Amino acid sequence: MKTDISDLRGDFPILDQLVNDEPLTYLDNAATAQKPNQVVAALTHFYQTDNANVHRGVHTLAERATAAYEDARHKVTHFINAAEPAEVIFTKGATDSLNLIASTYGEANIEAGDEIVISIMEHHSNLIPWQQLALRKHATLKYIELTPTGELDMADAETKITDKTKIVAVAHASNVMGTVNPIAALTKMAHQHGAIMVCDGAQAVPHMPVDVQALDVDFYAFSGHKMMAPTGIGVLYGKRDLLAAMPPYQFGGEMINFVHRYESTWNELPWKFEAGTQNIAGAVGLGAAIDYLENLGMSNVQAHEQQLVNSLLPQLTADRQIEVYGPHDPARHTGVIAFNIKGLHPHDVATALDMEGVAVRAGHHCAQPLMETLGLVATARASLYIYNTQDDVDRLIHALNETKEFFSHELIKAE
Amino acid sequence: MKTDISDLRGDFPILDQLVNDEPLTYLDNAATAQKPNQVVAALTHFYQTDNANVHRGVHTLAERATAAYEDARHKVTHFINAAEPAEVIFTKGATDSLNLIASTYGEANIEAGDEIVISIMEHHSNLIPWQQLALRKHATLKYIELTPTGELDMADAETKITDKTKIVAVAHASNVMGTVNPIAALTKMAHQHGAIMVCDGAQAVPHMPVDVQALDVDFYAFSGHKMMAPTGIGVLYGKRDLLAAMPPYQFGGEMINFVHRYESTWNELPWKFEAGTQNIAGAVGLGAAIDYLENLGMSNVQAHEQQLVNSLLPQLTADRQIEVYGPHDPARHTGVIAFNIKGLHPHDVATALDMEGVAVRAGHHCAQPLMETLGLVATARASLYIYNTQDDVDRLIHALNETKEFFSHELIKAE
Amino acid sequence: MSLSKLNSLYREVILDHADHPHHKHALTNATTTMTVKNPTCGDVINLDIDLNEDDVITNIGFTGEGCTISQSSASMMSDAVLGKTKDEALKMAKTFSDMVMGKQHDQADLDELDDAAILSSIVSFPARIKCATLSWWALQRALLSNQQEESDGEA
Amino acid sequence: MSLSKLNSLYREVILDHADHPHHKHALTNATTTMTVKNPTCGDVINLDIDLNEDDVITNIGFTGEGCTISQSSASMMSDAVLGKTKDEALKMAKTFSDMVMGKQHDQADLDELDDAAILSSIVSFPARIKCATLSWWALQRALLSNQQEESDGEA
Ligand SMILES: Cc1ncc(COP(=O)(O)O)c(C=O)c1O
Ligand SMILES: Cc1ncc(COP(=O)(O)O)c(C=O)c1O
Repeated sequence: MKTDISDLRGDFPILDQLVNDEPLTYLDNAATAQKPNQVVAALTHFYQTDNANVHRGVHTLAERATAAYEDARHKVTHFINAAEPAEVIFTKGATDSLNLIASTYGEANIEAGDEIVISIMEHHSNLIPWQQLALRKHATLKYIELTPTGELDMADAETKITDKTKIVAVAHASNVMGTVNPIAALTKMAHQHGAIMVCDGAQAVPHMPVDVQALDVDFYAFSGHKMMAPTGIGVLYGKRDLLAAMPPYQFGGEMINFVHRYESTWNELPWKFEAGTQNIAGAVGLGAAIDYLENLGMSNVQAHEQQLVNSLLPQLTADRQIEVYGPHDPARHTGVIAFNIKGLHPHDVATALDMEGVAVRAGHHCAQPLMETLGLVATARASLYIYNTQDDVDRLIHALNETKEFFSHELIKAE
Repeated sequence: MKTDISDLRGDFPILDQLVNDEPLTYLDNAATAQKPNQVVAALTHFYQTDNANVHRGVHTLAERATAAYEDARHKVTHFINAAEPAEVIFTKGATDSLNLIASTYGEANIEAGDEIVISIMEHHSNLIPWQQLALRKHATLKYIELTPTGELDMADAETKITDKTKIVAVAHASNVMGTVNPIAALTKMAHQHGAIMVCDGAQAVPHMPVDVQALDVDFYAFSGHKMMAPTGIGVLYGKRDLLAAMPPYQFGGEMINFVHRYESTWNELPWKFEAGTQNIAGAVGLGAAIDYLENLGMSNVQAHEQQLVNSLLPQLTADRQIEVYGPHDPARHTGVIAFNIKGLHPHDVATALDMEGVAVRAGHHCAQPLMETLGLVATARASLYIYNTQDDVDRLIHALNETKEFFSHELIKAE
Repeated sequence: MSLSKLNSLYREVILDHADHPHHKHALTNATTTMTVKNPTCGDVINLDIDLNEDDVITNIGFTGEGCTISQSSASMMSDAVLGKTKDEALKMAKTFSDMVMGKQHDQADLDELDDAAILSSIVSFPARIKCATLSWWALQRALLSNQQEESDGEA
Repeated sequence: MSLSKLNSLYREVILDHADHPHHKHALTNATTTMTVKNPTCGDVINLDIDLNEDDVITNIGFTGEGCTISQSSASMMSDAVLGKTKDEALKMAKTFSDMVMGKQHDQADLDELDDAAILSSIVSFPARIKCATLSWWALQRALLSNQQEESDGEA
């Protein structure tokens, strides 16, 4: 029996507060998600009953902490349908995961003249690691461009991915335009050319069912904090054979077998990639967040957000004073919507919305090359999650109207 | 007004439990420390009132989260007496901090033929990064050896540190033998030869006053979880000039100024080294742990542990069936004590103590080269913290006696 | 309704400056030119200054793009420093910076800032402080740039 | 007093095997030799096995260092597999592994293990499971090593 998704607000006390004397309308979920009581309770329980360092201990608390930590790994394994827990590595977050791949697999396998293909809609975290790897190795970085509706241009992908390509790295879902990319098709293309496929799932895993084996990706990265887990925990999924062949990323406690004065040998997977004390409580919290999401059901999560998008997006696209970036078709859109009020700087818009209790982001959303390509310097961005309601959508629309009115003098000028 | 250190147990509900029907005696603090209610409350408060992503947000929650995160950095700055917050970088932990230095400063500055000097008592986290750097660069790794009493041999240090030395990296306090190393003197030596000084403070910062400017170290690394902060947060202190000259470690959100398709520029310190979403709540929790420690006063913390060592260590060294590694003089000893019951494997000892509710660690303590040098495969280790009491010391001694009795048959055999 | 609170930040005078910015044009043959950007929001200020032999700012102009706050701040800054000496202008930049960071400042110094003093309200909007300081930062860097180059040369 | 609980792990027979381990000696000219280590605690087992042409274990001996559990487990394992065929011994290793992991296992299979079955109590001491399995792991690797090398050769 799944929990009713329409009534979760009680699990999120943070939402029950006034901001600038208005009820908080939190629409900055693409930046980070709020945490249900269940996740905070899991942290508290861990710290107040089981806290110890893992693996290395013989005593009872250490055994309980180890079991809790590895249990979280099993939950992740099941949640993304990895073949085995050895393929699930805990990291600090998506950025850490992606840097890990670039610094180990990338460093070991990319040579001068090789090509790395990414898309122009990548978040900096799935862009700069490859850009800098290409610079270090004198490899070529290529960008897959967009269609006019802000989707990935698959025809362009066909021309960019060649036999010289060694790595293709693309986001599962855009953190700006709300597009979902055809990862399975890209993976096939990459594999046909002998390249590996890296997928940045930071904006996908929290919002839709993800099956890494069905996608057939070689690596998949995501962050806990965007899916209601604590900050400082993330995941790198990788296929066993690739992970096994890779050199370690960081060196230290727990990732070793034998350490001698002048040489060392490495632990088996996944621990080879987990040097030093990990974010143990963070992993436990991620496990609790997964429990919470699975209890709702990921298709229900997706359907709930879709319903809100179906209401919000047409209202924005219909407004002549508002410009929406990315697809205008709600059916092809996640709960991440980038827009501007024409003639107004998004920072002014975000400040004005904040006065109405509405939290949105304004800026380049860590996607400067995308902004440059769209001819923008910055946008506002509203992004939804499971605890958002039709009420939140209405409040955003209302606050946007108020904002337009307040700044009407400048808006008139801009027309 | 400082809080009375003799009565803190109420702040640590985890300690108030039965393990194998006996009251828990937690003596595994060198592995990780327990968290006072104040730290858990800070986490809960953050997640239930202020949670948002930092820096990039215009809205109220983002401003509060940013203020909380940067406030934590100010607390760290003050706690270790860094010259400015720009010199305090948040990491995942000491291991992450040390790898950061080896991968950026080390990678950029070590050349074939250069020498890196560490000590034989280093934790793997301050050993393997240098060992592997030396292997990559065809540099020479040298070890400072021990005196017969298990202290750093400063005469040996004089011969090992030469004009060829580029990096000296030594622990402030040993995680096995309870020794405190003369870091200021080593730093002077390193600087006289033009080398930089890296100090691993994982076992020092939680237990004694630390002033990085007085030590004059170039880099100083430590973990939050060993000082009652959450897991997954740590610190790298570095002198501004060195940090400013170093390339970034990881690439992604927040550590950039401008990102173009084929090149990028980096943010100013300390953010240049903080790619992607950091462990924001972890930093806030570290701030709360520092508040807790400062309220007690670090000299009081040190004095409290010293008092327990003064009771425990002589009882262990006086026992003919027990062998203690490291100095036998309590005045030269932190609250970390490694020992064995002669003829018994430390894993059997740890299991037996656990039956009495006493949590100690058994193994190589991530210091295999030290073990090899001492001619050991493993030891038991008891380690103290502020919430330990004379009662805990008494329980350990009692449990050790019970253990000797239980295994007396094997012990007789061993004599 | 709560947008009225916006008036505490976006005062009439600020909106006026944003609507009709003063000195928003490039100078030809300016003695000093400086471009600064705010990476977070992409705002850009190009500042042109004419300094005479007595180090007096005899002409000033700016171009660039940005939010209401950064545009009006550039306009008010230009008004405030025109006709001032380099040292006076630098002191005003310091006063402005102290003001928006919420530090103690002298009322007399504040009066010097003219309209620009109205941005003291930004203290309550920490995420927007950089918007207000961008043009003042450009001014500082422009005025110190020769000196800077000299001291760089020495190093 | 609570150390009595230790008896549930350290049964008399286990302590006896640890005190007086059987087969604790090296074989000269063993047909197969295998050394395995547990990195966590430094325990080492060197296992020597004589297999005849019918794949029967005709002689077995071990040396090495370790805790009470790993030493007694090696002793009991040696007792149990001596005289068994390679396949029987491998099956026993599987049974042992299932048993200590708390998985379902057949009582008849368990009986095959002899004294070694007593280590089922290790289930309640997860941190010590590796101590119990070390010698069985050595056995498996020793018996599979030829095969392994063949399949490595094929790859
Ligand atoms: C001396 C020393 N250095 C480094 C570390 C590594 O710390 P962490 O595991 O928190 O990264 C430890 C902790 O085990 C330690 O004791
Ligand atoms: C698409 C995408 N990739 C990567 C990241 C980086 O995630 P994190 O900052 O948690 O490392 C983000 C989040 O900002 C994102 O939206």
